Amino acid sequence: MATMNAVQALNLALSEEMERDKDVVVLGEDVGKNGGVFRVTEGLYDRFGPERVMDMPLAETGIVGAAIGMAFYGLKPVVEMQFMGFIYAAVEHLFSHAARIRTRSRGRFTASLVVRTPYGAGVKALEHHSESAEALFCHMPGLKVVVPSSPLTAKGLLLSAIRDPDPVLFLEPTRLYRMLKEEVPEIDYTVPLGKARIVREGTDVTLIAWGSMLQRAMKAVEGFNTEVIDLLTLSPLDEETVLQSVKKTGRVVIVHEAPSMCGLGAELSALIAEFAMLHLKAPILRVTSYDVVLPLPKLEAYYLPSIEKIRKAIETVLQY
Amino acid sequence: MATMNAVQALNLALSEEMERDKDVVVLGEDVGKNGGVFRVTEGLYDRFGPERVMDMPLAETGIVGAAIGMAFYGLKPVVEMQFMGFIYAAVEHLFSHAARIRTRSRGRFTASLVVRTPYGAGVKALEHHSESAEALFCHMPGLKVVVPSSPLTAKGLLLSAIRDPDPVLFLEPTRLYRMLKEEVPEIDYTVPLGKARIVREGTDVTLIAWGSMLQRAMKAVEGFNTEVIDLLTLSPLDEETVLQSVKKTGRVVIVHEAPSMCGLGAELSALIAEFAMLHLKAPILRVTSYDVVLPLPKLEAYYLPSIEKIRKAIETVLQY
Amino acid sequence: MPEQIVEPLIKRLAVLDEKGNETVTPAPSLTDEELKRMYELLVLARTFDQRALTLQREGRLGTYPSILGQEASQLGSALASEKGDWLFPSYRESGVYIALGFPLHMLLQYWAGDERGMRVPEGMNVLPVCIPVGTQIPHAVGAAMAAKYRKDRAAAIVYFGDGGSSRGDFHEGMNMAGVFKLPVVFLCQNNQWAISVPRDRQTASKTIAQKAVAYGFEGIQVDGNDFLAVYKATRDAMAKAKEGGGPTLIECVTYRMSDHTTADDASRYRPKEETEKWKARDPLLRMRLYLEKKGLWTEAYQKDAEAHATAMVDEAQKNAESVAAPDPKDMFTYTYAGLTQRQAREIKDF
Amino acid sequence: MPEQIVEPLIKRLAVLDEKGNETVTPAPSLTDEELKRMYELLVLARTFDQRALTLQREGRLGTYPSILGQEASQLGSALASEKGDWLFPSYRESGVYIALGFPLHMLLQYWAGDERGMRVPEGMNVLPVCIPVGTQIPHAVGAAMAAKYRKDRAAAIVYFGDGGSSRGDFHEGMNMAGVFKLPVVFLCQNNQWAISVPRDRQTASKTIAQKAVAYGFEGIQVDGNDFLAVYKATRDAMAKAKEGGGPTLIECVTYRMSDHTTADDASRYRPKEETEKWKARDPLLRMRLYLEKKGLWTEAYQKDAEAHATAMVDEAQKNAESVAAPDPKDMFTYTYAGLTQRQAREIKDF
Ligand SMILES: Cc1ncc(C[n+]2csc(CCOP(=O)(O)OP(=O)(O)O)c2C)c(N)n1
Ligand SMILES: Cc1ncc(C[n+]2csc(CCOP(=O)(O)OP(=O)(O)O)c2C)c(N)n1
Ligand SMILES: [Mg+2]
Ligand SMILES: [Mg+2]
Repeated sequence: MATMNAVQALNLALSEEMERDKDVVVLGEDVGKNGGVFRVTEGLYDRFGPERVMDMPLAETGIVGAAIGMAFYGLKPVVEMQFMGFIYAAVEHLFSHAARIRTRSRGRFTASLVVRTPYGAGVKALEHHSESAEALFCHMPGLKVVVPSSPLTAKGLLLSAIRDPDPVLFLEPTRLYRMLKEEVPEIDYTVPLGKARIVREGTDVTLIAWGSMLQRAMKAVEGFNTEVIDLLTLSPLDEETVLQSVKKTGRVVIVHEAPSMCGLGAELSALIAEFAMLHLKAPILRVTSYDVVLPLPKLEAYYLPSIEKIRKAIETVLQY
Repeated sequence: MATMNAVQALNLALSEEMERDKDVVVLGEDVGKNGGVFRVTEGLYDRFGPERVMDMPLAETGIVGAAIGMAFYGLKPVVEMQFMGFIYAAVEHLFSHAARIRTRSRGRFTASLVVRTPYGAGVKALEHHSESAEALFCHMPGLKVVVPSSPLTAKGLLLSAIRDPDPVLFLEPTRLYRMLKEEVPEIDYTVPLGKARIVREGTDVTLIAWGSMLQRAMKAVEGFNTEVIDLLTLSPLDEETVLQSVKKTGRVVIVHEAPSMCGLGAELSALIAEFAMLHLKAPILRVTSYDVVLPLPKLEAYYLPSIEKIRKAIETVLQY
Repeated sequence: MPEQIVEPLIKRLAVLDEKGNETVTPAPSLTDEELKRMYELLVLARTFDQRALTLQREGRLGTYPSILGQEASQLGSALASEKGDWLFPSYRESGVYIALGFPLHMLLQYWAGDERGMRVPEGMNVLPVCIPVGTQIPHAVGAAMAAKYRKDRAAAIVYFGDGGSSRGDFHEGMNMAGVFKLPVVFLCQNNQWAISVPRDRQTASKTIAQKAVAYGFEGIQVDGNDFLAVYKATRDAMAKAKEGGGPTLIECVTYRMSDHTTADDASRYRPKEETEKWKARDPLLRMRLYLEKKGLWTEAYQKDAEAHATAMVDEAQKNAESVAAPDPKDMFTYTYAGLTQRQAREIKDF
Repeated sequence: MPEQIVEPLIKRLAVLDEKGNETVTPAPSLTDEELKRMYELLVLARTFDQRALTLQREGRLGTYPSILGQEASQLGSALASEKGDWLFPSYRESGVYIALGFPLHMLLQYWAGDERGMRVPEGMNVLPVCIPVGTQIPHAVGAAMAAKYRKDRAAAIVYFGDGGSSRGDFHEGMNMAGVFKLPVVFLCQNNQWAISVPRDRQTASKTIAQKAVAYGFEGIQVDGNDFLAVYKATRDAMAKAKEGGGPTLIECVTYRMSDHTTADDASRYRPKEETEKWKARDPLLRMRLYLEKKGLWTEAYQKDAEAHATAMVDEAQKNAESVAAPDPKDMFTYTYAGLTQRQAREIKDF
């Protein structure tokens, strides 16, 4: 067991799985000799060669489109999208093909592939390098969306994602890449898709977060008797875990980095407002970024949900 | 005043506005001689010539990208996207540029343009011809999303959309194109963006719908004392109108054609669960299509929210 | 006085002239039996296509895109594929499915709005109908990458139209195929129209074939109404692909004789004379004249071929129309490999 | 024996050799004063660029992409534009902004993470930095359509890299420009690398210039480290564009002397010798040798030019660093023309 950060844990998952399964191939921009701009694919090119670790021309539509074709053929492509801000060019292939080929062919063809991408703000990056657009992909039936929140979950979820028969969008919180270190077993373990985890038990409030916001949420709940749910898989949602917790606590705070309007927080709130309404003691609060275009670094700190704002939301629901 | 259907009303809006404002140009696939596959641009090519009614090569990314460039220059492009299922290739230009150029340039450049597209199922069409993906665009700050529900609102909203300083996605319910006829004034009137309308007053339940589902909702409420809100603009939301109604009725049913997961219904529910919770008498119900890949015509009728399902939801909330 | 550095050449291939005579290019070596089988498939494709139009008019199919006039491009290329090859059709490729022996009743079932028609039989490497124009191109490129990675002796053919060549997918896919020297054949049916947009408003290049110059591999123009030319060009390109020679772009110059689909009315935008002119270039007629010259065609043979085709299509129609209605639960079954928690709740409605 | 039907030719243009001597192509007609002004702008661009790198290392700027080695391509082309023309840069175009007289302190402000740096002065038709590779291409095409529609005597220039040529945006934009014969110049700075991906893994075509063949207009390759060649090619292409002669693709063959950006380490993937080799082709050196031969350059002149450039950049830095912090409310002010109901609630946090 070694202590490692998320970049190392993801790298380990990839190299272990490539060792185990010859069908797994990696493709993207700068994933070869350069090892990816965040070094998640470091060393894979030397170890597995250019046929399995493919530097592609700069063309996100085509990269994801080609990965889909590979998956039709029977390979298990793992695409690296350099930043989530550049995934928009690939939305058509993800929505119209990856998500639908199983339906279209009644199961004869599938698109078992993973698109990995760093996401989220807070690293003082250029425009388009800080997107948190998970809700868009959660709205499309046929896609799965997964977000680890630590090195341990990163490795276990990536292995599950690669082995999953459906297309998975795998979001890696940029801010956490090197922030936390954790013991990560160098054995084959998985964290199952579709299962949320309760990171902290509590009885007064249910706080729901994921990925980039989990650390902040954990700091914010200090001193409160708050249950914290780390979703891990955003779509399909683990509704049972959420509803069970809310029925216990009766109060809900949802934290995410995307703007509130039509974010995943809205879905969680709606789910609760339909199926746990009678257990609620307070309004359901969302703590999100503002409903504005993502600012450049000088204003970034004002944009993101702060620990203080999360604490205030908890205090507010506790007043009921 | 003439009686006309939505296609005619939209056509009238376009030709009137092109007459008034030389900066308005129309571009898209088959919008010229063919007058658009639904004939919304019929006659414009003959009247205004190929310089203003431009048949473009088959390239949705480039069409919307070019429209953005025209808007930078000072024109007011109105793009016809042939079906909403083909807009995904243009998502990057809408999200990364149309929505952000005002922020990026601190107001020096803007993207005042309209992308019109038929949307919605129920016309027994081919795959990808029945999308209802409005929620995706509502999640992106900087874009506006507008949906008429009748010939009268179609004309008035389209005129507002063209004159709006921000980029507007204008969704035309395919099913309603020729279904309803209405008196539509041949004068310059507008329906303001950002304002919902109460189509029917009531005291027991607030039913929220838009576009393609409004007619069905209106049939479903017969015999109930239900208030019906037609959103008209989906983003930015007219939160005041929604909250005011809910505070009066205490019960909510939201109807939409998209799948439930992260649909706009979730946002409405979350809005209410945060700001009108204490007035609620019942869980907030969403009546939506199922969370599955859109089926082909043979199963389409099972997919869409039926009048009966809407009625059942009303009855359910009335039980509280 | 700038220096000249690149001088690519684009060629046009034809085997038969409009009267079915061999031109300078020798015909591909095919036995009499093979030639007759191929001609019979052309007849079958046309019979099927005409039936589909009839069924649509009777309200028994949904929107349908006719292949009339494009049979040689479709069957000539698809018949040049071998078992193990992968085919990526667009939506106007009934002829490709028919060439591969795809069950005819399933084709009808699909166009009647039933996904089960596109459950491609195991072992047949053809993808379902792809509606978003051009998007199938990168898929074929990916499959070719996979074939190369697995060292399979297989190549991919991808079908698209003149309109499809305008999409970014075409560019990105072609470019990747060039960079990786992939076993893939890009088969453009330039049928002169993309709904109402004529070929010269789609691109200013003199040919579609010359677009291959941008990607460093060969592009060739072929008379797309000449079955033998299409067959030869595709067979050669597929062989080259499998030998590691990389991709080829084949432009089949052909014509969409019908409306775009049954939902379209071409008389709104297309001069009638143009269509008339192309009638003389009918691909079935040309093949028939060729067979006749070779002593392989008689009136009786034609009648037989037509009767056989009609019987097959009758049978297909009967089978398609007697299939039980799909189960609404299928919507849930095929969205993911398993049901989600939400779907498990929703499916109870049925 | 297929028939040959298309024979496009791609040419390469150079005015000066590496020693600053005129080659066969005559130099564009520029007065001595103009030549000196242009050289001084090259010096300014390099001074600015080096300062930006220093500031970044000191933590006073964010990620910054150096233009070292590409100054001739950027300034040579931008200086060939006229008032009323529209320019569409990517993210690596400090030289373009500088050529147009964009306020230097605003450039620094932008790269320090402040949107206000990209509030382009009124009357200056240059777009803000565009980060998503290639996406600026259709924008330029749209602007050219607008110029044509308005009958303005204006053309657009759009900048992108070898990497950018792989994107669908390039294809769709080029194709539309060809179809509508638009007044737009596509200026590709082929600097041999797209981060770590070398030019020959980006596309298999021998040149980027030949990609114009796919769209029916002219493509030309230019020595991108030869200021006069770039200037001449762009000026001619812009003139042609305004005369209604349609678009041109110009490939400037140049080299990215630095890391991709300050966040990159090129030693991980790029042979040192390659960079060394290109040092001899420094675009400023070449222009200097040319001026020297014309008797326009002296050591003292060089010192003056550098001192003047340094003073301007000092001033810019001072101005940039003394600007007050942006108001968080700006986030709301510029998302839409007006506040939404939700924003009106949210902005109360400030
Ligand atoms: C991405 C996309 N945009 C628009 C359409 C609507 N549409 C269907 S076919 C067609 C024209 C296609 O022309 P072409 O590629 O030449 O193929 P053809 O129909 O001639 O076979 C259009 C615009 C579509 N299916 N997909
Ligand atoms: C659409 C998109 N994909 C990926 C990136 C990340 N990225 C930034 S620059 C770059 C390489 C660009 O190479 P090239 O076009 O040759 O321009 P250069 O950097 O050499 O000037 C990449 C991959 C991006 N900015 N946009
Ligand atoms: Mg066509
Ligand atoms: Mg480059």
